[in-house]
Amino acid sequence: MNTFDPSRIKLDFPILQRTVRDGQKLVYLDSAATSQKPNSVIQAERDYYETCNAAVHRGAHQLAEEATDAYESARVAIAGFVSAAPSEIVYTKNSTEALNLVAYAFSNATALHRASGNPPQDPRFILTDEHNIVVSEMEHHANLVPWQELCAKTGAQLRWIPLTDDGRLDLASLDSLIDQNTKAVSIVHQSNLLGTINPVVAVMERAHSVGAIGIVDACQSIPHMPVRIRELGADLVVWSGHKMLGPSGIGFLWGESEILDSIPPFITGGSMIEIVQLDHSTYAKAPKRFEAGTQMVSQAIGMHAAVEYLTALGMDAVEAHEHSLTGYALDQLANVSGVTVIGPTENVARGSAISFTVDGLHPHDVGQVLDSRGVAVRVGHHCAWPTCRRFNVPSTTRLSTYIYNDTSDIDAAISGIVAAQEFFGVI
Amino acid sequence: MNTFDPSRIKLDFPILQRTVRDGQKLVYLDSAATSQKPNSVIQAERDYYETCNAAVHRGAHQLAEEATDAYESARVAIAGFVSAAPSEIVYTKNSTEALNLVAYAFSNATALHRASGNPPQDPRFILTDEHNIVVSEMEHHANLVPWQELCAKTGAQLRWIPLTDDGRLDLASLDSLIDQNTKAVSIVHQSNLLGTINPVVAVMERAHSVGAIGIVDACQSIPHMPVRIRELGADLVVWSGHKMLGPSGIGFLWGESEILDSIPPFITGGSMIEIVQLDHSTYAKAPKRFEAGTQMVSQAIGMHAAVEYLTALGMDAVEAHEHSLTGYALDQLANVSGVTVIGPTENVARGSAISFTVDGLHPHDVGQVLDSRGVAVRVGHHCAWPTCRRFNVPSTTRLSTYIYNDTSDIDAAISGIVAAQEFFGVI
Amino acid sequence: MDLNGLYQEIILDHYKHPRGKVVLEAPLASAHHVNPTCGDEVTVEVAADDHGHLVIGYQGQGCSISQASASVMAELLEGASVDESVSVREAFVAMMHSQGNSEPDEDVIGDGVAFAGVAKYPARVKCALLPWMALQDAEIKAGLMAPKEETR
Amino acid sequence: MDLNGLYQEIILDHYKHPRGKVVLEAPLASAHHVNPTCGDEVTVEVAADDHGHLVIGYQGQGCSISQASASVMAELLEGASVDESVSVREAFVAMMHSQGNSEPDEDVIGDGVAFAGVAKYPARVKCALLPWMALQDAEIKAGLMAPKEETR
Ligand SMILES: Cc1ncc(COP(=O)(O)O)c(C=O)c1O
Ligand SMILES: Cc1ncc(COP(=O)(O)O)c(C=O)c1O
Repeated sequence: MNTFDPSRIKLDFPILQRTVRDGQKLVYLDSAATSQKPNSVIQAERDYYETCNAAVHRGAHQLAEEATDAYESARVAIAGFVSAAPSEIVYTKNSTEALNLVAYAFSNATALHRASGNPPQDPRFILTDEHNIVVSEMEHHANLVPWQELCAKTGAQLRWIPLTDDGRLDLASLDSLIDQNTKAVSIVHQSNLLGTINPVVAVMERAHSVGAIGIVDACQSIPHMPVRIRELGADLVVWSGHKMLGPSGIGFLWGESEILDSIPPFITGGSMIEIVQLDHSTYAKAPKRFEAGTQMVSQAIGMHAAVEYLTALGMDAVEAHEHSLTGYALDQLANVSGVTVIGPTENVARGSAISFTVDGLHPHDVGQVLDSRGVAVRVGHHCAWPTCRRFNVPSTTRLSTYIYNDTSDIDAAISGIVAAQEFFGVI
Repeated sequence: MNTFDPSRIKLDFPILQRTVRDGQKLVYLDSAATSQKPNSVIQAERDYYETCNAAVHRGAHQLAEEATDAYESARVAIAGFVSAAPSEIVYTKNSTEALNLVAYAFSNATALHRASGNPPQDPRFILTDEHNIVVSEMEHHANLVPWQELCAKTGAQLRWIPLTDDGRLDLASLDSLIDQNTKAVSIVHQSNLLGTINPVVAVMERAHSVGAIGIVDACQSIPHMPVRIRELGADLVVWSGHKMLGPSGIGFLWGESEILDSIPPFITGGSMIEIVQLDHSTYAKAPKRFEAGTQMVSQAIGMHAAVEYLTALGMDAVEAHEHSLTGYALDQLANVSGVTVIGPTENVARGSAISFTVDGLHPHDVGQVLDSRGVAVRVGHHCAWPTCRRFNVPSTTRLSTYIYNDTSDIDAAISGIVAAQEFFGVI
Repeated sequence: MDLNGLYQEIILDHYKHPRGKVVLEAPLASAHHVNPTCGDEVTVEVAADDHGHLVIGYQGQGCSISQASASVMAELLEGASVDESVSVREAFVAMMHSQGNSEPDEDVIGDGVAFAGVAKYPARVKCALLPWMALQDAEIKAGLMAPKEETR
Repeated sequence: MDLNGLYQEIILDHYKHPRGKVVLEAPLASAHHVNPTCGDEVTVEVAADDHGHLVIGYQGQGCSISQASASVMAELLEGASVDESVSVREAFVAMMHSQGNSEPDEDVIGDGVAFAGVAKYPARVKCALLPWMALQDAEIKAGLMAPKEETR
């Protein structure tokens, strides 16, 4: 295997060759929001449109055959990337849709059950106001708001696993939080704000011990580390393509076939049916059951190229690279007076998203000074507003790395932070 | 204005230069399923990834500014294409999602109302088993199955406007079908199977006279004719990008702001919120309210190029071109013995999708013989199975044209049909 | 494209002159399968004679491939043992999933070899398999064979 | 990039030394606005003196732009008539939506001209507008002006 060389990898990403803010080199440290795309991904989409664009699973002509084949080969590759079977992978538009699909499994099953009980619904998805759903205090809004809405619709109660001061799940009360009335437990694998990597296996085990469905939000882990999906111990796992070199507009739901086939349809329409009568319909099995309408075909094909790119690098190497870069960044940040990292400061069970505040400066202003120097970071609550409140900050500045970053990018961020302190006269 | 020249237009579509089935010229007559994409659309997506890919509405850095600007400029262009205001355009992954968003407006409002009544829901969207929903017998599954599911969840009744033998809406019983208990009326503007263009204004007027929400499925009309969206008389209109030169993975919901803002959120998560607390959240106004998660940004930008391409051709010219091509195709088909057109045979209030059967031949076999000659058509029930049943056919063969087709493409299809008859020995 | 390779004479012959397209008097079980894309349907009925050999009937409507396949299957498996039907089906399914790269054994699948060319057309593979999957289902329902995971 | 063009001295000065950041004793109404992206918040309170002139107070937390904007606004509009506040706001909003291509009138918007550079940064425009939109809301709630459609 070649040694891991971000400076060579960078050459595969056209956008990283551009300059920003009057000719400065772009230092992209916002990959936790969305990653950049290598040539091969951009080219795969283009090739698709130039050679075999057609509606999939529908036509009998050669283009349709080729498009269907490319679309399904992509599923095989994406499944392989996480050691799953292709039939267990559902394409969605993003992980947010995937999490909603899961939350709607409960509200739809409950509504169908209450209305007529026909077709009969799987009791695991039927809720009453005696039941509860458990998330954590570090969830992305995508893994919080759908559950709030579910609870508002069914009367079920929402509970949160609290956090410790160093940004870890506080599991002391896990056994009382997750009880006999718990129907779903949905937890982020790696926090996009704190960087924490959670012990999802233990949480999923507790969920299963009370018969609850276990869900893992792997948006920030699958792009950054090797994941054998069954080893997470969950029933359902979601993630997004755009955070792992893929195009925008595609996300994934993985589930055991037995579970997926027990979930009532979410978005209904063409291609997900078995037989349609005027007054009622029957539905295909998963994954088709959840892929109504004309699908994101070019996006699936772009994703195929993305997982091939990552596989060629080796996910072990990606993880090792990011781990050392994270250690370097944490060390450098510790050297800047006035900087407080929100989240684990020890480089153990933590990923590469690092949130911080700077005394006397608002995160937005820090981000602006960094931007003025060509350094792209994210500021705000990072769609995890309750997590900010837990740490008594209105927002943070976050730097997040990926395969194309190296220590010089971290250095640029650090000098930007110091420049911000100087500009605003706080040091 | 230049005269409309499909042979010149064809040059803008790389895929139309390819050959199929051992070196034969590709004759693409399946645009009702999905259209092909011109260079400018493919290039727009590529440019986006190569120059300003970033998460929109979230970052403070230059890439995020540029991406947000491109994303919102696309909305302005798409809105302009149908004479709407940008704030009235919601991006979805396809029109199927858009129709589900609308159907879920009713099931979610009903569930929230029943559970707690807090926040209070708009009574227009609250259903009981006394209410009914009206569609037609020529709906695409995307405008049928979501309403079936809604009825199954709420106890409401589903009703259908029947069809005449020549494939038109039979409006004789409209006033009894749409009654005081009707809460929604959802009708296709142009049928993808029959080609019929429906008098949606009259149907929407009747819907409004009883206080029902009026919805139009414009998937097959907006790509093919000039549409000033308010002139359809509907409250909500849906259509897809991929059928009008745009990328896969993007669709649209148009609605009056007053209506959109009365609809409870559908897919929830990041970017659609106002304030998120651990136990509840408040939501942004439309269109953001319905655009949770990382969006289909490159797809919106590709769409921008698509509407610019169509605008440069002029939608009046597009409509005129297709109208004359449809007339030519109907005439030619009438000359082939054994061919029966399913749908209007008169070239009045009809679009360019033409379904037919051939005596003694199965539609699948007709399509296969056409394919063997490089002619790509669609066979099957075209996601309108109940419409097939209405006309006592298990399926049809369908040819559908667009801006890049000319009479030579129709001729190729006609000789293919005759060749199929010869091959199977039915003439 | 080689239309004759796809629609071999045997296929056209079975399509025009279907064998075994009968309704059984006392079926043990029947299975109705539909291709959700094109609406093709086939209903396969099974019974067993005194020696435990298969008695097969079917009805259907659909394209030449699905209907000829049903006819070939009915002719081939009428009077076969359940075990034979399983191994013939497995051979036929394997050929259909070979994308046209297999050397089918005429001794095993008889007229079924005519479908080798169909395996090159993914959209038609489902048509050819439709009656075979329905038969499998009917055999399971009739208690003639245990349910097992097989390629759909 | 010209950091000094964005963060003009006037802005930094108002940020560090906010004017009018007070809690009113008897406000007629108050409005709490939040920027949902970054969590910046401002609460603006209004009252009217005996002549119907505005009395303004505010509290807030957020970036230099949003907080300096609140301070500039409070200083500028304290004691103004409601009509004046409307025309000043309209001028300020127009400048912020000009993408940096306007010639703001210092006679109308006073220290507000310092925000001309901010208009070039779309992500910061919302920060600058936050307190102005809250004031408008408070004026409407207080019955000082009729609700009207204005750019958000
Ligand atoms: C009339 C009509 N409605 C709805 C749809 C569904 O569109 P999509 O598959 O893009 O969601 C289609 C196309 O497939 C259509 O032709
Ligand atoms: C942890 C986590 N969950 C969910 C999401 C939502 O992903 P998307 O916006 O692609 O739907 C994100 C990213 O925004 C995330 O970081």
